[in-house]
Amino acid sequence: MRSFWSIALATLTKDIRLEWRSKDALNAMLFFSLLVVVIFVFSFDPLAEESRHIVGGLVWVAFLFAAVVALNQTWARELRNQVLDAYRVSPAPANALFLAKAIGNFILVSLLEALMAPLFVIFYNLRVLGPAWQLIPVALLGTWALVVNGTFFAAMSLRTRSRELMLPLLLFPVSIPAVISMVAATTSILTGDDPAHFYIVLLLSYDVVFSTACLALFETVLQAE
Amino acid sequence: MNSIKFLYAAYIATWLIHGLYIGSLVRRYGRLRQQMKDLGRGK
Amino acid sequence: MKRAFPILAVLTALLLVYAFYQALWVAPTDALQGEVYRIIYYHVPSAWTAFLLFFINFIASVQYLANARPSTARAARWIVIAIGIIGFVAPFIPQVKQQLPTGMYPSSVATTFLIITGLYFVIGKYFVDQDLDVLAVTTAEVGVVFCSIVLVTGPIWARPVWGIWWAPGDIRLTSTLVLWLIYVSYLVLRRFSDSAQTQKLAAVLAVFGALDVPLVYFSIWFFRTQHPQPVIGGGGSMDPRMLHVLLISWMAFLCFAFLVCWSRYRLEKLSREVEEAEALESLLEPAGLAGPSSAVKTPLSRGSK
Amino acid sequence: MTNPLTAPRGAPIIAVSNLVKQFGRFTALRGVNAEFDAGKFYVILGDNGAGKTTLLRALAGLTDPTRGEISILGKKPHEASRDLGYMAHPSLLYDEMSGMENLLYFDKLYDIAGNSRCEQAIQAVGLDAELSRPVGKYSQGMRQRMSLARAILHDPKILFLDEPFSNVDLHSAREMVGLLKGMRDAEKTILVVTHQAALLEGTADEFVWMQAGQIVDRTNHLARGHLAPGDAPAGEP
Repeated sequence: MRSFWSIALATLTKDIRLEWRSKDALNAMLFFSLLVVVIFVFSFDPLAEESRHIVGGLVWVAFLFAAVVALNQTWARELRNQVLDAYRVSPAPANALFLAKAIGNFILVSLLEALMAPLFVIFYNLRVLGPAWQLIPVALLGTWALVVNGTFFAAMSLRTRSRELMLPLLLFPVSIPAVISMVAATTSILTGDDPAHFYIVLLLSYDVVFSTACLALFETVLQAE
Repeated sequence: MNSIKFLYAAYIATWLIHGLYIGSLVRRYGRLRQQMKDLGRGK
Repeated sequence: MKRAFPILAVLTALLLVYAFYQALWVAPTDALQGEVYRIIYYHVPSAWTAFLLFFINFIASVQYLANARPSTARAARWIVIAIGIIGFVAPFIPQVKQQLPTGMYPSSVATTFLIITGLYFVIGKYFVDQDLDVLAVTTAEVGVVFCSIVLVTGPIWARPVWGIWWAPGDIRLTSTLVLWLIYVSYLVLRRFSDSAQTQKLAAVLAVFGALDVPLVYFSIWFFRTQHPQPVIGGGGSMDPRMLHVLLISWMAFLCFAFLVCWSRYRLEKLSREVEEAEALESLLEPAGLAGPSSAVKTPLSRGSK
Repeated sequence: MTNPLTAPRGAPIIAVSNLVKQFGRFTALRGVNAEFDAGKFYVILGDNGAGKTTLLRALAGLTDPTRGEISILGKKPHEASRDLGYMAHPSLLYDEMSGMENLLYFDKLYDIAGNSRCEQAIQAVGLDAELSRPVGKYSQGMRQRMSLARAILHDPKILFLDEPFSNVDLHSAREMVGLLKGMRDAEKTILVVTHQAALLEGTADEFVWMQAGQIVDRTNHLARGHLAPGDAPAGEP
């Protein structure tokens, strides 16, 4: 058990270090999310009165796009020089690798969101009418929901032809309840019309269910060559 | 009543979809039979 | 077995014609919706059939994954038994009984759980190893066909009755759409997989999809439904004659689905045998090499007729 | 010299029976049967596409065979992972990290903490542990040696090496051979897949000849004394 955590931690620090050394990818990703925001702003009139009602959806769809691009890169590093094989021949548990990757992606996607969210606020002149602090659990739980399944399905799509295309095809259908929950929660917090508790609980149960499933089944996916 | 058209449309659509699927099954069976023949010839 | 298929096909055709006649001429006209309501005799049975097929897909996938190791297979068996017992007993406990929605009887809930447990063991008895995977492909594909019919007939019904093709907040149609998307992505994965272990990957995805279903349902539930009350066990507003026709129609479609599944299952089995034979052929290709040729029997002897 | 097939020096440590691996219609292994004894140095030879790499990957537990059994120390390859060292044709290292950083990471996967073990491994392959250059900037020979250091990091009983000398200059290759010889003398079992078998003449205990997915011959010398029944002359350099 101790080795599980130390392996996960070692993998995570290794990934962060590598990400930091090849800052190009990180910078490109940041620029990409900036572009997504700008495209959205041009596509949906930010001055419209009812922008508060639609912006919850816009923000999460933008996050989803940025997340998919980021997630597609996760395993690319492990495929170069086939380093993944070095992990697979070792006695290290597959879950530890998965957990480290998921946490790494969570940090990366959160970073992108932290860049994008203020831009949305500025462009759409947002003012929160509901309890604003609730946006934090919604953002954290929602991001984890996207990232945990995203990391899993990105590993699964390694075993397919045209893997970059496969990730959204696998991820989006399963993510629909999570997307509905985070959009609805964000909208109800922004407008202050309804309480968002139900959706936060739903997101939490989504996270718990799929984190468990991912950790339990990742070995099958990793070893399926 | 105009809505009767919708009723017909729904029933026709149902059998159209079933028909298409069964057609695809028949086509796949045909292709399989061809493959089996090739297999016998290859030897 | 060979002769059973045409006999069953004739019976199914008769049953479908009978159900068609019942649906169009015998069932009474709905007071509010008029004749167009008769779409439900195709829409609802297709939905039930699709759900049943997806459920079988889930069971087959779980069993396929669990059977990888004896220990997990045993664990899965005990978990299923536990679920069956809890589901059978719990509805009769007064506190739980009160929680049940109106029109849902404890006995029917208990029976459902019994059937679910039974299904797991029946499938486990008659399908082993790769056959479980064949069953999973079959039910997913045929399920998607029936699900497509639900999604096509639903809006055709909604247009004249509600005045709109699609109500985004409608829980049942929308969750059916999500279900359809999940199983289409399942079929896409099977098609695109490069792995020698496609079956395992597909089974994993099937489990994910099944876990998603209750979450989909609850997430849309909060949007408030525009759909009429559930047809069975929901308020009991339905004319018993209508229910009668609905059940006849469901029987007919179940038989039809069974036939289609049977053909699809045989097709999959045959094509796997052909693949295996082709693989063996390539195994034996370079003549002169001392190989396992003498020990190899072509598996096609059964399927070639 | 005695025939190793009749008079094994050690007990069989790896047993392969009827191993078949197919990728769709392509057959990589068509019924491999072999035993490999403890403490011996084997060289696997054969043309491209003879199934050498696939055999090695199956032995390392990286690819599941279509049919057949593999037993390593009486266990399945996965369960024996602590006793296996695997070196592939690609380096299996992160290009952006230095050799030491790489090894420190892989160290954790085997649950053996400590810089000293990594330093030992790096010194064993004749590199400098202080080298801070990222592996991506190494020369090919250095990278191969670092890759070997990764494979021997956890001091495995059995080593599977896939093309360890490819793109390595003759001098470095000779050094690596010397290193492997030392490990064989330390009772390790070594299986090497290579095209440069001449380097290992005199070092290896046995040459295993593969052709079209089967083992066709096993000899003590690089020159094949006899041909297997029904076998065409090998196109090996």
